[in-house]
Amino acid sequence: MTDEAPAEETALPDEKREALLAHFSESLGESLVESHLQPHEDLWLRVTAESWQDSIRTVKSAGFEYFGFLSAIDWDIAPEGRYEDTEFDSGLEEEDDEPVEIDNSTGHGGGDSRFQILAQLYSLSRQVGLILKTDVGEDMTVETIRDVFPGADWHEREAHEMFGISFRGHPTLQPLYLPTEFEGHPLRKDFPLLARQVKPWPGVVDIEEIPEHLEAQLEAEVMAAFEANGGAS
Amino acid sequence: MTTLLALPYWQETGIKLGLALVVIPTTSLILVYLFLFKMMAFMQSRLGPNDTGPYGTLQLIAEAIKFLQKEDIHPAQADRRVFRMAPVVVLASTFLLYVVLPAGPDAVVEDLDTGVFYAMAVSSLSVLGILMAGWASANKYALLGGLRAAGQLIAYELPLILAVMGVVIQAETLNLQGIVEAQATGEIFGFGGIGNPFILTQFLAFLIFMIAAQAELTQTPFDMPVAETELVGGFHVEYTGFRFLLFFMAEFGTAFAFSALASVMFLGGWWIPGFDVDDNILNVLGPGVMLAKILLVAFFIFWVRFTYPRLREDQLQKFAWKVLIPLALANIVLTGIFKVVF
Amino acid sequence: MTATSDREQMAYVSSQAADARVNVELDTGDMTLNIGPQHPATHGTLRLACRLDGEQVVVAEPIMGYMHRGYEKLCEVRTYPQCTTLINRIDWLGSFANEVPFILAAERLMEVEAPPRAQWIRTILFELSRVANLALFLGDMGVQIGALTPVFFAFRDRERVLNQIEEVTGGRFHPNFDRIGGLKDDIPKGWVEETRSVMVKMRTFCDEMEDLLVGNEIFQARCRGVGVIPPEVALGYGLSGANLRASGVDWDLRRDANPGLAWDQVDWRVWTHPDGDSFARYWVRLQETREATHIVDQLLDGIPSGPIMAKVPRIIKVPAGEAYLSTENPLGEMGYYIVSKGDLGPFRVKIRTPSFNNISIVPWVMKGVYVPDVITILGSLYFILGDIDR
Amino acid sequence: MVAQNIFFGILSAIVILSALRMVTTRNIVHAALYLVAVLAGLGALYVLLTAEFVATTQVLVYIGAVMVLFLFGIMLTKAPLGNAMEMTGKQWPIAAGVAALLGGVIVYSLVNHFGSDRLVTDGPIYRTADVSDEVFSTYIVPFEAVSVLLLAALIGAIVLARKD
Repeated sequence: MTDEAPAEETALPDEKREALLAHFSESLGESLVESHLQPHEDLWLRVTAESWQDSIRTVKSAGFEYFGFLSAIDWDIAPEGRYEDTEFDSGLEEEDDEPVEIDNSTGHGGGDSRFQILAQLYSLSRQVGLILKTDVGEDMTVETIRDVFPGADWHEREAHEMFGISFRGHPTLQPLYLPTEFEGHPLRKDFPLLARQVKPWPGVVDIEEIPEHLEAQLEAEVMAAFEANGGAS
Repeated sequence: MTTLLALPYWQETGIKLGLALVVIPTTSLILVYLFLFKMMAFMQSRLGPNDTGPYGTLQLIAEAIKFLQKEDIHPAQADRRVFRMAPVVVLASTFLLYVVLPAGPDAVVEDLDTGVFYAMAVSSLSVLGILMAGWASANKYALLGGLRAAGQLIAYELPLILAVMGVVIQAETLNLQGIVEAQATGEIFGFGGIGNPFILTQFLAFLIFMIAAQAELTQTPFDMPVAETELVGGFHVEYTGFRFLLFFMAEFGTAFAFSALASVMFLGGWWIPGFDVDDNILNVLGPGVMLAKILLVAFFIFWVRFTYPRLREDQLQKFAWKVLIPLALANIVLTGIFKVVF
Repeated sequence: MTATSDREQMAYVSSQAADARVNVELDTGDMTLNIGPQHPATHGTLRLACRLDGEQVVVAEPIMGYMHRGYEKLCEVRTYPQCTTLINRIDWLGSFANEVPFILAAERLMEVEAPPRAQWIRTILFELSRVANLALFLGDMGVQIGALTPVFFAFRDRERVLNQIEEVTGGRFHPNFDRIGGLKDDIPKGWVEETRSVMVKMRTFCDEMEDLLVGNEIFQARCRGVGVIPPEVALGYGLSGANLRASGVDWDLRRDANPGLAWDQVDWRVWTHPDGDSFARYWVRLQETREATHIVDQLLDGIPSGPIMAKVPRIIKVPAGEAYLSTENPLGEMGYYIVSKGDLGPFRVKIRTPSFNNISIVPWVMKGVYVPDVITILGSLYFILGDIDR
Repeated sequence: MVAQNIFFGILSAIVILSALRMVTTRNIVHAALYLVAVLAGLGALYVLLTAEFVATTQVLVYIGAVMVLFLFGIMLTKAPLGNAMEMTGKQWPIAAGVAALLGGVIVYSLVNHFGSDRLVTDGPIYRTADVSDEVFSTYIVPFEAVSVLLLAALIGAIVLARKD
């Protein structure tokens, strides 16, 4: 039980993570491509794909011994799952011939490739977490970190079957969830969600914009309820 | 002993057989109803078995109908003949046990000279049926269960017999009626008011007998052969409907028989203090007294069953060979010494 | 999944089931035993392919995916509020606790904070689902090693906790009660007193379990020294929750990385056990259940007054960004890595479930143990299938 | 004595048929189970001869212990379901010859020795107590010798089975 008062999220500088960032920009050296610090929330470090395993080792030796998870992100333009004939989906079919367009401008730590691998580690002594990222190149291969963290074994298998990313040095990249004969990589953005194509998702209706003339009225209602609740104990 | 009625041999045998055929299912039903439905449901706060019909009496019928209407399934690769025979062999062992159980001075199917010895011998027959069931089911879990059962029953047969030896030495007879008589006419250091129930002088033997019986009956904490969470039900995993019911009846029938053996050997059987052993009244009262004693012993068997976790196979074997058998041997030696000295 | 792949999956499953039967010959050497996918001890559809030498395990390889529902993909085609419906079904025994980290992560991205009253009630419900979840474990562990009675007690007493959750949320298993910015509703009148009396009953239940199992020699003989996981191995595999703490690692996200819930407002302690065996895991969970009832008791005393919902727009659009947020769920660390592009729904959700990491240690820990110990270890690691397969 | 004769006939038929099936069946577990039937039938025959102690011992030792160990061993090592073709060896004519010879010798010696003697039905009945009295007085030396021999065998088995 810590006696710290709940930290005011934005006001105080996050000294703990800033010190970490400084430490790692030194120890990782050229491997560190980019970093992002969200005060009091998390620290992102993007390293080069070649130094992936070494970077993980370096970070581990700095006290980040607790393995959280490993996964991947596909930055391909998403069809957003609306397999319906809306204006949103009309542009989809032409995409086949064009080179894959990626947009990872919103991702923390930036990136240049469609696929990114990320791993989350904890330092128990510092009580702080850290997210490492790396770009996956055209060959769709990165080094395995199974030798550093045995727990990464299954996570890499999952990333392999779901995204088609290979992990160099991983002995058993068999599918974990999917049947052996399954073709395709379901978590890629271009993998169609067949059920959604057969039957449109009724939930789409829910998220339609509210007509403008009703918005003000609804807002007032919500506010009234909010005020009314405020008095209740 | 006086004979109550003088009947021709075949009539007497017929009556005895008919009685046995009625008594055996009834006794197992009594145990199932009383302990499995009532006591267990009460102890485990389960509502169902106390709620079906008046006082939950219809639960038994419901269960029986449920089992009888189920399809009799054979696994595709099973050895059919052996598969079908196995529950019958197990049940036959139970039936044979009942032959020597005395319920009164004359109320016994066959008063064998070597009653205890006979009981031990036929109780070991059930292993055969369990092995048959395990092998013929063509299922790895069943086979493992059968093998476990065999290993366990062989190991616990020994302490069981050795525990009985103490009683036999003290009673100077293998005859179950003789053992009852020995307890009724016996004295503890000169005091004969309550006879000499061997539970007092052979308490160690009683403990060993009860533990070994628990293992013979494959009840928790020795229920590895049928452990659901490990072997999914062990040797009877592939059995359904009536054949499963046979196993079930055999299990409870044998539990009843072992409780009866324990009450005959350690609690004085059908004898009530204050009565003469040859009293004809005991032929009428005896079965009731026996039943009360049997239910008392069975209560402990099932109480342990519902309360304890399960041992592991190697722990079970270690317990048998390193604890129970040396203790039983020590008991025999001690009994022998006392017998000679006093 | 499509109908074809469903059929394929079924064919695959049934071929594996046929495999469980004895083949033509059986050698004393090696034997393959499939524990699961339909096995009473795997409570769900986990399959352990074990190579046995006699009754000793040579290799045990968990095979799953029989229940994989693709939640990560499905979340990508739903709005944020719709996602919680799916998320409820990950660890179905502690459903409310599943919603919290997702909602908190979304709130973090939106820079919204729920009012204190909502945070307190969240914490109370979170701890109640912990009690409900762990109570079942406490009884179920008995069944795994052959004691039938504890599980019935567990079902009986868990019901009381579920009733309390139901009274607030309307759902016993899948409350779907947490909202971005607060909660759907306030607690009903009289609920605080009722919950307090339920917590007293749950402490009695914990005492019963202590008498029935922890103090039992056979239970100790079966669990002590079985499936020992040293702390460094536990950290490397990313074990979390009681499994980690039973290995002597003093780490609890409620204390060490509190995302703003009310845990730091009350007095409680983190339990650890140095042994790292099955017994230690049971013991730690027992203490945690008891501790959770104390936390609830204290929280009930000090629920602040105020609104239960922050001011959020009716149509929730989460600003672009990434956030990882995890909480200490009944099973361990449950976290959501949300990638948002400023749309109505998440762009990518990575669900870090505790059971996935906890079960990934199985091949390591099950080398050379006996078949009965496989069950003990599986039981003590405590997994929920939906939590592995997502 | 009619009932006894009828039962003797039935039991003998069961024993002989089971014995024949035991050597002709192609399934090793079935063979073992037929052997059980033979032994059980013999036990029943002992009962007919009012030798209940011998009968019980037969059941306890042969069926309860020896055959269970047999089956245990068979199932633990190699128990194919269905028939195995290599069950009958090439030497079966020789074995049959030996069996026939042995049977002939036994029958000859029995007939030669007892001829048409009949069992004395109203003579003294030897009970279990008499058997034990004999064993522990007249035959005490051979009994003890056999015990020591078995003990030696037991220790030998343990020594052989130990790996270290």
